[in-house]
Amino acid sequence: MSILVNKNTRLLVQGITGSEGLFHTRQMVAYGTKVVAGMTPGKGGQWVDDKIPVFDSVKIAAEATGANVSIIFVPARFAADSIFEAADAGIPFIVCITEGIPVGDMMRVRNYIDMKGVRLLGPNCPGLLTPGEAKVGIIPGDIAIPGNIGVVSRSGTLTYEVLYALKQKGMGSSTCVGIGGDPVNGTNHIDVLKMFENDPKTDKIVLIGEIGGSDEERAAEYIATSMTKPVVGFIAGQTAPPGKRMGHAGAIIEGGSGSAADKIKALEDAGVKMARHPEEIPDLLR
Amino acid sequence: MSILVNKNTRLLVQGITGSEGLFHTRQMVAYGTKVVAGMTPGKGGQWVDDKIPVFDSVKIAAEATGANVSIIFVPARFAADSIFEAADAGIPFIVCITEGIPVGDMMRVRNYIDMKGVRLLGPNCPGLLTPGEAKVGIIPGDIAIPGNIGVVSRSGTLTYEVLYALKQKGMGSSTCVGIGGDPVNGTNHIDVLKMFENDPKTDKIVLIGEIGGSDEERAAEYIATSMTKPVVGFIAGQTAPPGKRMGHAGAIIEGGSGSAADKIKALEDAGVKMARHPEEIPDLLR
Amino acid sequence: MKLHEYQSKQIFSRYRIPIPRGRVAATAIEAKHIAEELGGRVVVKAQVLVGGRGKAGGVKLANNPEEAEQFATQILSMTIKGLPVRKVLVDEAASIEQEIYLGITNDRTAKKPVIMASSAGGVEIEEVARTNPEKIVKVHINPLIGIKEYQTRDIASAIDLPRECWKQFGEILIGLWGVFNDKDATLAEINPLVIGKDRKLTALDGKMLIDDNALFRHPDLSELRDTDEDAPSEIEARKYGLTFIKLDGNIGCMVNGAGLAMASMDILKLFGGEPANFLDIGGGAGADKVAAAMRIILSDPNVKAILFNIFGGITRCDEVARGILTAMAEVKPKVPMVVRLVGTNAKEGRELLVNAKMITAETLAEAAQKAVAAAKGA
Amino acid sequence: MKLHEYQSKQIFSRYRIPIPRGRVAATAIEAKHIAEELGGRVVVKAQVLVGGRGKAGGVKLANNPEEAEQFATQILSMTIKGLPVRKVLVDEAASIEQEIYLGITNDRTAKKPVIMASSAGGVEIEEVARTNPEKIVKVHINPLIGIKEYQTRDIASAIDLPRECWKQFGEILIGLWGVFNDKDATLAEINPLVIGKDRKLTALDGKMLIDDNALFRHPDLSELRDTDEDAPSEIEARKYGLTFIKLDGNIGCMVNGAGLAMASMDILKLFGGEPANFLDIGGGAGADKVAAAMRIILSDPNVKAILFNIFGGITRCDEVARGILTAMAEVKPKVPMVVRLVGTNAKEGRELLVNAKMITAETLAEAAQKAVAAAKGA
Repeated sequence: MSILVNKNTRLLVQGITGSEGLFHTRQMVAYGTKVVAGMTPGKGGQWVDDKIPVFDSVKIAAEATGANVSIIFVPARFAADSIFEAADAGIPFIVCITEGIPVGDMMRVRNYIDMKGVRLLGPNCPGLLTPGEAKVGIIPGDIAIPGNIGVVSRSGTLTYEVLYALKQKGMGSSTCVGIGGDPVNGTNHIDVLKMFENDPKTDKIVLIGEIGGSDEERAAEYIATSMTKPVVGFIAGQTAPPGKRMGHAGAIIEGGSGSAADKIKALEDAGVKMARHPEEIPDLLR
Repeated sequence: MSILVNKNTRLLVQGITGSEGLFHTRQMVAYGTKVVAGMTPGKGGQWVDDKIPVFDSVKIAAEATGANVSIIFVPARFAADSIFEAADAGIPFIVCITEGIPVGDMMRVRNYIDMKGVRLLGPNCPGLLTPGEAKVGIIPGDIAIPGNIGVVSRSGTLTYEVLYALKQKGMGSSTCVGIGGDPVNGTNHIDVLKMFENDPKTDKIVLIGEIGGSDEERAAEYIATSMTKPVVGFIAGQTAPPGKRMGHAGAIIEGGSGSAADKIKALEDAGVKMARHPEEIPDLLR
Repeated sequence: MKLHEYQSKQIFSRYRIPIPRGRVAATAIEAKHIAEELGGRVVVKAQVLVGGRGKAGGVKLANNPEEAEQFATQILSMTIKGLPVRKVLVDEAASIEQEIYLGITNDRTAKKPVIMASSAGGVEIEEVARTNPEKIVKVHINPLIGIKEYQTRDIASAIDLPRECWKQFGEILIGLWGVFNDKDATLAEINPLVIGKDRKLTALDGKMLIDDNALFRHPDLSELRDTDEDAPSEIEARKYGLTFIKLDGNIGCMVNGAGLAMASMDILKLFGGEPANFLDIGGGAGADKVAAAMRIILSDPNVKAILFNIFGGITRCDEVARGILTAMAEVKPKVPMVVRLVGTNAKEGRELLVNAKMITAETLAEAAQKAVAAAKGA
Repeated sequence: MKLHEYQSKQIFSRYRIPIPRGRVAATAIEAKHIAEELGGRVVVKAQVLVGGRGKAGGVKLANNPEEAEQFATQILSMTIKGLPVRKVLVDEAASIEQEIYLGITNDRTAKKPVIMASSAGGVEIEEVARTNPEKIVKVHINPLIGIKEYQTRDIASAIDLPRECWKQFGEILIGLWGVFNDKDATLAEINPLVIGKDRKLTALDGKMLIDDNALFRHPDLSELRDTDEDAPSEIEARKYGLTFIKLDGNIGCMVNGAGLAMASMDILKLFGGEPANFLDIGGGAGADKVAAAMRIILSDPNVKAILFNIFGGITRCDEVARGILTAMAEVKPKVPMVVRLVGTNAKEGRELLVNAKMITAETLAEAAQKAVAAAKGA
């Protein structure tokens, strides 16, 4: 087992013929992910690497190939439309890598997909990786090995750093989920923690947060009240000055709350062992 | 028993201080309906006839009085907002009498309340009447007596004509529901037929339709496949010229379908006894 | 409310839908000037609010300004299906490679606006629906989120639009949705949407129906109402808030409620009569309104008898009776009148009419039979 | 992106939100002319993109045009929180009976825009939140259906607004929602919204933040960007698509990814160092971008050492190494540099840098410790 993606994942790539989409499609295929279809408007009928059929529409692609997960690599101004398209086509799980989607678009998207019961991961996220089974996103496949540690993170390369540190100590992960740093996204820490709590292959969990918002504080509450598995945490942004953006739109300290200190305290109070820097995480998991 | 409204109905009147709202509130109270609250923005704190408290907001009114049904008498340009307000306040059943609401407003309303699981009757309808228990709307109370006949109709005064004809022959009704003549409304014939089919107090049903749309055709299909109780029907508009509006926006013959002849045929094929004019209905029910 | 082609296209162009260069003219000489300005060949099109103007000769291709003037003279003197042509649109002639149908209307069953598109453009969509229903692509729009770009591509693909035109088509369709939604239209239609030899898309013809109930939000559109399309009696009725439709029979009808009004017409027919009109006085009509209604009915010389069927509810029968008396005093009708009053204050109403020499009836059937007999006897 | 008060209020007024009569001036003499035009007393307000201008003396009430000129002269020579005042807004003075706070922003937790209103207007909402949180009314807007009129009344009622003002308040709030939604704002705020002695509501001050990610939809707003608010190095960074924020420490940082960049700063601090900046080169940065980033870091004279922490993924370590070499050849840096390359093409990257006399590290902790030591030793 594992969560969200595995060997049975049949992946559709929206924006497959763009340079990013194509590069990562090849990486995912090389990893062993079943990429069954691609979609680029106006390019229907083409093939990618003579193996993956390209369609003009998600609906037609899903009907033709049985795709059950979609990943989105289209530019920000078209990304919300791509999520709507996938949701309307009946894709139950959508991963959006795209960075820089207007927050107003995401509000509409989120309220709509909630109504439809569709799960979205991201946007502005590295996707997810179930080592040895499926890589859906841009997390480098070779930095993680299969294991019993569930990883959930708001960050991209910081997550790689953690996976790499785990691998250096011979520790592997069940699934690694990058939820993305945008203020309005599809899946948050709590959603993933719940799935890990219920996943028999996951024994321990690493939670990586950032300043801004209150997702980690709410996760802390959930951990305190509803989780049995041990959690190790790290929060980035302790040295970030208040009121300045640190790249992610979500990482703004909002009126005193959302600070690294508050988040660390909330998680510690919930029994989470907090690392001072990413490379401390493996030791805390022992 | 009966459907939708009964002795336990606790009614809130939106637009209670307007002339129409006030007139019909008094009629409903005189009939015995439990009118527990009124709502007119800016008039909160007043009382109607020293008995019914008036509030500024549906939410506050519902919380204070336990209202479980709302009836709307506000002018057309404010009516959609009133439905949204009632739905957002958690009122599960809303009756909208108002005529002339833009169809675009109703599309948004309908798609929204469906998402929320709220039932709407109307707009542009006379409301409903469970004789002897509750009158929620403008159907004159004295033209119907309690009985075992469920009546569902798209029309207003035509319904009164039918109820009156039934009463003249000593026949009474369980509940009489006016679904209204607008092209986009909340409750249609099928919805009400289902409720009558499941209502132990209803033994026979009268269905009154009009030209336009395909609500009656769909009702016929439902009757043929899913109903055990006998249905008598009448369709108004056999002499209406194609393409002309007959007052109700819904009563337009749309490209050959929606004609009286088509509807009558569909209902007859479904085993419905069709009256040639309203006063024939009582005899067909024997 | 219907808009003229030129009005619809002006609105379209504000939503960045490409339309041909052109302007509207009320005289032939204006039409000539416009043709001169445009240069080259132009199309002169009658602006009337009925279909079938092409077959009636209301659309002509002119090779030069003189021809344009000549055709405009002809067309401006025409009457198409009873409507006088008061204006012509002079548009530059288009090069046409393919004609597409594109429209948005409301689907009452789905409770959503629906886009209809077809590669068989240039003919009426009802015609396509009859002959080639499989050629019509329908896609619903969720009114809570509006049209999505992907839907425009799905439609472009489904009607086999050349790929190089998808982007333009998408922009046009999103524009058309903007028109439909912002203007409270019940129909916004481009027919034909043409692909030119240069592969550019242009809305050659445009049609819009506006929801009358939403006109309070659109004072600018209300001003565009062309009353030509309605019979004078219908315009007069609208003034009083009455819904009146003139028909070809000889029994005038005054009823409260649309459904009951239709049922009353139907029963007249059932007993061998022919209604002269549909007339709904609405709920709660007072004496003034009733009197106006009666004057409108009596202005039709075909009317040989009148049936009043009033089921009192909000409407009070005594008020209706007072309106009848007022109107009778004024217009002194010579036709027999059958009156049936039931419901709120029916007794008082009947008492008021006791000296008015009207035929009374208890049931609807009786009233209808008496009216039919009266009309035949007259 | 922040808008100036006068820009925000101009947008508000297009949405029929009443604002005081007034205009913006770049010189004191212009300010005098505006005051003459307006007649009576005026308020001269510094237009700078920071809070607290009132306390800083950037807002003055002038009794006549001469005073307006005099205050404008003063204010236009001020620098508030490091920002020079380049323009003043000259508004007619208002009669104030009550001050209200009204704003719309995004609630990331609820995933919905939220209206905030308070009868305690005129002070910063953060201040109200700290001292009188119960005075702030919050109502969410469902972005699929937009604001509803009833919500404006619920809010008016909750902040105890006089009933005679509800209608005006509703129109203003619906206008503010229009502004917020149409302009992709992340904040649209009126503070104070004043009730005058005549019971009329006026937006006395206005503030808007626009979502940078949505500026592609708003070319008109993009043009309004005032770059004064940003340090020159941040403007330079934006040109190259880099996210750069200047800080007060002495160790320059170049990292790929915002989270990793923050973690790298944190670990420097943990080992006793102070970061000189936040710098995210983003994903897939090429040599050019890396070179630009390095130039920007080195333009800060405080920088005593640089830490490069690159975790290759989409970003290729050899590309980053090439960028470093390019920049070194150009600017010939004299500070020690610690480089850590992991992931995609790390080996190739390290090989490229072998002759560059850089300090290398395997782990992040090692890299941070070396950088701290280097900065202290320098």
